[in-house]
Amino acid sequence: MLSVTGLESGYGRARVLFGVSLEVGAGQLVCVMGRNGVGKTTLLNTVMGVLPAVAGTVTFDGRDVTKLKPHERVRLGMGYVPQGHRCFPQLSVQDNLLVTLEAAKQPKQALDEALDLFPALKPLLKRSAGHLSGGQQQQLAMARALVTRPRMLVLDEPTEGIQPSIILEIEAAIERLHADGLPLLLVEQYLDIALRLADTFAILDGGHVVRTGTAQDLHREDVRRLLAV
Amino acid sequence: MLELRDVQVVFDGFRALDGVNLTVPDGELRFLIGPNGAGKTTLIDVITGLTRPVAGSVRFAGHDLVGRKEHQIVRLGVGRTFQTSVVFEELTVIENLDLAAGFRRPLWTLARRRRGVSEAVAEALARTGLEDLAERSAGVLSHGQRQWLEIGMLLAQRPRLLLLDEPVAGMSKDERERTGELLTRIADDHTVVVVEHDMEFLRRHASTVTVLHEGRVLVEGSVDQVSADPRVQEVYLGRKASDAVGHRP
Amino acid sequence: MIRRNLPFAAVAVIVLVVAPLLLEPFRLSLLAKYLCYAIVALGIGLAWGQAGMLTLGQGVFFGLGGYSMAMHLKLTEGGGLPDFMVWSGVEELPALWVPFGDPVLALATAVLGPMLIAAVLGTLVFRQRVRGAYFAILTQALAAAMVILLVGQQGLTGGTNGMTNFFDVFGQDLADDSTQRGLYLVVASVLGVLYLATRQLVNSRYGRLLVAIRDGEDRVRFLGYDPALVKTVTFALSAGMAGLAGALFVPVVGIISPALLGVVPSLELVVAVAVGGRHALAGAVLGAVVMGYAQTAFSEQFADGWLYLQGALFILVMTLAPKGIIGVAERWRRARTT
Amino acid sequence: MSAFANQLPIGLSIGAVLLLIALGLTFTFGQMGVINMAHGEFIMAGAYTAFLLGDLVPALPAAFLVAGTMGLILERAAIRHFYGRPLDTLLLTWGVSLVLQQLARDLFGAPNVQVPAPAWLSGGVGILPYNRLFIMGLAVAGVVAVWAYLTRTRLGRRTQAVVQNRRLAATSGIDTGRVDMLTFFVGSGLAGVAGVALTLIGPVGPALGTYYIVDAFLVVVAGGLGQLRGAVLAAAGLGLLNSYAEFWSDASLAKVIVLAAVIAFLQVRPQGMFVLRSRALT
Amino acid sequence: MRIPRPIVSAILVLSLAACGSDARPAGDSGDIKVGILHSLSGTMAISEVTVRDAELLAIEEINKAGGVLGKQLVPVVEDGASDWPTFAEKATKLIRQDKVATVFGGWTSASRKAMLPVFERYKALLWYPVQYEGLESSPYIFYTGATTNQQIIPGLDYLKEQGKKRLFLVGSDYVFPRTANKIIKAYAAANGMEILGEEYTPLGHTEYSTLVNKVTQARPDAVFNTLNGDSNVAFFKALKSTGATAESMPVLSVSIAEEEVTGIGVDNVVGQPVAWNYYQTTDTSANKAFVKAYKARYGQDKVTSDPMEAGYNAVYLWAEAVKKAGTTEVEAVRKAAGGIALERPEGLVTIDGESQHLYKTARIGIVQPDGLIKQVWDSGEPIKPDPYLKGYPWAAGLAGQ
Repeated sequence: MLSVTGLESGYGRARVLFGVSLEVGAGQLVCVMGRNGVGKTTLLNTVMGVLPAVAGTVTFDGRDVTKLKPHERVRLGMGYVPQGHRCFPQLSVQDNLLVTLEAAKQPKQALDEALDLFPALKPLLKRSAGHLSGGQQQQLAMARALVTRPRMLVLDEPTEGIQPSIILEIEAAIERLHADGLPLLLVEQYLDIALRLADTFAILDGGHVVRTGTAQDLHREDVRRLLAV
Repeated sequence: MLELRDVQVVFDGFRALDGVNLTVPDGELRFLIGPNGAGKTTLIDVITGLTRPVAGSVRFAGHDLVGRKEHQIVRLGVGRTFQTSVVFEELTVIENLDLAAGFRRPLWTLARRRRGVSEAVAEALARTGLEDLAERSAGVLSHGQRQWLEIGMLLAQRPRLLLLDEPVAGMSKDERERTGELLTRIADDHTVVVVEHDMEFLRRHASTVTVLHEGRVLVEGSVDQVSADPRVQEVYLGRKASDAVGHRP
Repeated sequence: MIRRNLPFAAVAVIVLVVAPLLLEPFRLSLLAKYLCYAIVALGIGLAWGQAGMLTLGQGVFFGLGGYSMAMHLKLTEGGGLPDFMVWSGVEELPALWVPFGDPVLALATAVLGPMLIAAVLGTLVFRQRVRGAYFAILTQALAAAMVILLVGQQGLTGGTNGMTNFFDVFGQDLADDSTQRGLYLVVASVLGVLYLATRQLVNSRYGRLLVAIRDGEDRVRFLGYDPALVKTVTFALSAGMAGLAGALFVPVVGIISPALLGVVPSLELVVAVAVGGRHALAGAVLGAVVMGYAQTAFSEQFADGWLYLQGALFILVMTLAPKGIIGVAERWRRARTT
Repeated sequence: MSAFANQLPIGLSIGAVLLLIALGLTFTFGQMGVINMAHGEFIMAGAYTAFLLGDLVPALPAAFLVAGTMGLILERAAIRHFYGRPLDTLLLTWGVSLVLQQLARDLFGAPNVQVPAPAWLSGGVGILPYNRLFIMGLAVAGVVAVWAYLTRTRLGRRTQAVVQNRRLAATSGIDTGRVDMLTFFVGSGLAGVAGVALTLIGPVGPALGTYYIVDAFLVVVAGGLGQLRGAVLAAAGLGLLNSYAEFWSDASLAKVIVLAAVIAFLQVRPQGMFVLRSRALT
Repeated sequence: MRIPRPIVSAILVLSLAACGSDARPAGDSGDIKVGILHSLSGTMAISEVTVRDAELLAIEEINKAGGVLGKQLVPVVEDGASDWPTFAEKATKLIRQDKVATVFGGWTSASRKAMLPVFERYKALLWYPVQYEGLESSPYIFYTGATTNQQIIPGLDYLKEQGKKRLFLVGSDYVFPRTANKIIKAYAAANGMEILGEEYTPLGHTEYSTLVNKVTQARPDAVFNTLNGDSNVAFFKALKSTGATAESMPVLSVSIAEEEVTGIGVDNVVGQPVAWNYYQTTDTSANKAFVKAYKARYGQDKVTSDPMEAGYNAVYLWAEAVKKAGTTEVEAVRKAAGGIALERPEGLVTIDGESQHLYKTARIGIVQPDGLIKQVWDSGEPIKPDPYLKGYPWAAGLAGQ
């Protein structure tokens, strides 16, 4: 579904990614892992076109999207949940969903579908998104990605800074999406979650993919050393 | 020397720092780590006057820092770098350093042209190894060289306390190594606080590590102590890491 | 050193020796007028080009200098009330005017007055970190307010008419061509001296600090400097230059009026600096002279086209050659030498 | 009513004029950070549209389209290359404003023209003539329309999304370039509407915009960037201040007082009345 | 910082170009060059272009009739750009570079004040065609418009005759309204009239609600209006919308002529009185010919107004003086000019050699629905110009006496 080859990018003169290659097959959940600052978010931002790729290609569903703008990628079916439970703080929850849905030219039912996955949002529709708790904002962020009816979802640390009870809900949602066959590219710092969710993983270090493997491999000591202190 | 007591910072209802206590004694090289959003950069912002805490005190060498302007805090001997390096591209390396060394000069003496290289600048050049690039404009430097220049500018200020925010981010392996050596040497005669994620770097260079999590100090200790602490494992690997894995490195 | 000063010396010879010999008095005094504008432009070049403060209110300072000088000239023309006070019904000299009878005080006010006002304004706004566009808008509003204030106080300032009809300056008959030539030489020398002094300043540590503040004010704070103070001082210097230019302008042109210091003239000078090249002091000076000359030439040939030309020139410079004439010339020179 | 009390509605009506001319700026300056000095000339374009049509009511939408289209062209042709360089846009658009003024002079002649007010606007209530009430009504309608546009329409939501988080908007599938274009269209169009309203109180001439541009920016600066309620309050405040200052002194001094008040106010609140607070500090 | 070589050469070229433009060939010896200096751009262009047209028309007519002293007149037109220093600069250019025999020009007092020292310095001649505030008499300026005792005082006489005793003064903030109002106040004091208020607004001001509030609250019998240009539109619109009419509260204006009426909108000023020396409808044979010639030359929809006629007259009066002097030499022309009397569109005008102003007939007119102005009152005979109001005891101490 998504194929990344030899991707290089960075900020200004600072190069962060040095030739990253990665595959997300149909219905697969790939978890990108690594410590802070190894380039996980940069990778996702480059995949989504927020950062320009200095070298390498991003292919989605057989189409080279490397030169496309972010909104064009979204319209092709790449849903994105960026890091840090981002939302439009002064829009209501409903407007947050609507504005995304409309931009992606999806029918209103998409909204209901997304809310089915996150029923906790239903009573909050009129609230200003900025006034939600971090966990609620994260659910909103995922719901916003879903109303575009993506054919693949890219998630950046969806559980970061979220209270445990909601982490479970988010995990459950991801599992359900995965079970429904949606391909997912997930950046996750927490090993336990990755262990439970991922089909395969890739570990980044210093802007390179240093390990790949199945979820089972994550139990290995050398893999864990790359993630913890 | 640097002492933070019960520092709280709130942004729009979000508690970025929630009662941080931190003491950094003279001459220490302290590493500050923690997952994203733990409040590391906010902590540095509070010390340097960029962010005002809603409660708590920040004292440095007998001075209360809260409420002072940024440049006044610098004049007390506190220097910092930023995550993204901001050197002045139109100035040469030496001019950047000279500027940093110059804040103690009275304003009117600045009207003179710079002649020669002052001791502080020469020292900063030598320490950062940028001598060969001294006359080049900072705009042409590589990312790593810019970071060194930034550290050099800090040295030229002759501060007593250096606060470095992710100094090796975006650097190559060789550059990291050089930066590490540089830091160790600087730490010989300065107090240094470094925010850094790079664990390899941390293991090699850190003596004391403070782990921040969700706006609080979680643990403080040596690298080994900290890596062995289950709470640290938990915040890095996930809350139920110990249950799920049942094994600690 | 000699090599570096050669171009300056060449220009100085042309301006100080060749021009007075070749130009007839009328044209020479026009050139003197452009050089007055060039002094203001030099200040704008310092404040905007070097330190990044876009000041759209230099006319205010120019006007303060001009009015100070005009008041002095009005008081020295053989006793009696200035003519406009007579027809405004003012019966005795307002107290505000009295000090301007003294030439030293008048000149000092012309330069120090603007510096003081700039210092106060600068302290107020820069401390609050009002900058960039906000600063530009505020200074522009200041220019607008200044004009209204001057116009409204007819008995004190001559109102819309401003002040004109001066007879002599420091004992020299203004109608005399030799006085005009002398004034020209004074203006040109002042410009030369100020140019050298400003260049020295720009090349000094202070100049480096200005560039640093322009490109990263917040970073400069963490180098231990107070940008507000540095900016205030710089703004005051540029205001002082504008004030001095205004004081020189009055005897050269023979009139000062609110129309010379409002929003539009202030902006026009900024345009001139941009056209010449804002990053180089020489660009600022060159721009003022070129635009001044172009305005005269155009208004003699096709008056209506002037606004088109000015506007179009500006759009083109901003989009195609943001570094102005100097930038283009440098690129051209570099292309030839490499 | 006493003359003093009369100044209250007068102040509000001055505020309404200020608000109308500043409303468009809350889009272009407030939402997009573009200092468009040609905004005044878009006002002028709106006024000339009313002159050409000779009738107020059809002129309102027409002026919106004319001025909006001019803004659109300006944004596409020039301004979009200047995002993030507010000072350069200021100077660039000033060049544009000079050209537009001269163009108006060549097209319509240097003499002022005037648009006859419709008969149903003659007369008034108390001190406030109908044309003033109409302008106040228009300002209220303008605020409501802008508010409704921003919060109730798809395009408005998109505009808000882009302003609040440009990058997030892009990764939500919003074409931010098109939103910029549209925002500029609406902001400039509102200038056109203000221009039509101004024909009710004064003449139409090539320099029309220059009389209002400084005031308009002051309203936005005092109100806080991109803040609709800030603009409303600032306009009303400045209008009242102007009206009472002029009542007690004269028109010239009133203008100076208003300016001094704005500078003083910015000492207290450098970012205007309302500020978007955010975590992004550096 | 090095100045690049191209810059140096650019400056060189510029300086040379600046002197080059001086080398314009002087006119043929068979021609007489005359300067015309009005604002052709900027805010004043609206008014001044029509005066230029009238002056050019006069030159054409004189040339057609054989010229002056057998020579054709060649106009050199310059643009004052509504900017006073530019007027001074262009006047200098006309005198020193083009060496014109005389200059016709100016409109605002400010432009005249700016030009005055130039003409006095070079002993050249300016013909100034617009009514003004008086208190001036330069040996090198001829004033062909009205001074205060030929416009403002007759206007006050008219109001007094109409029984309007309580006045409100409204003006733009510049020298003419301020001086005029001083005279009005002195006149009022001497004639038992009451001044209820005096208000000034900046030039170009368009926000008149507060001022109109002050006016209506004061309930004057009449308003004396010295507002300039654009402001009149806003003022009359604001005034009209309060329900004030020309009957209940007339507004006597001294700066609104036929040309301005269309700009203000006839419906806003219809029925209001104005004070001038000439209207398009003024019933003289010379005027019929002037209006016909003007319309034929510039278009049937054009109107003629007082300043245009004064500019048109200025050319004829100068030509007459040159004929009388037999030379265009300035001092001779000045000497010859005194006492010249011509039948002009406004009737008989005579140059007062002492003050260099004209004897003119004052006329009050009412704005008609067709935009023209109908005379309702005149002073009967030409009034002797008295720029310092020496002949009016109540004006003693007003200034300059």
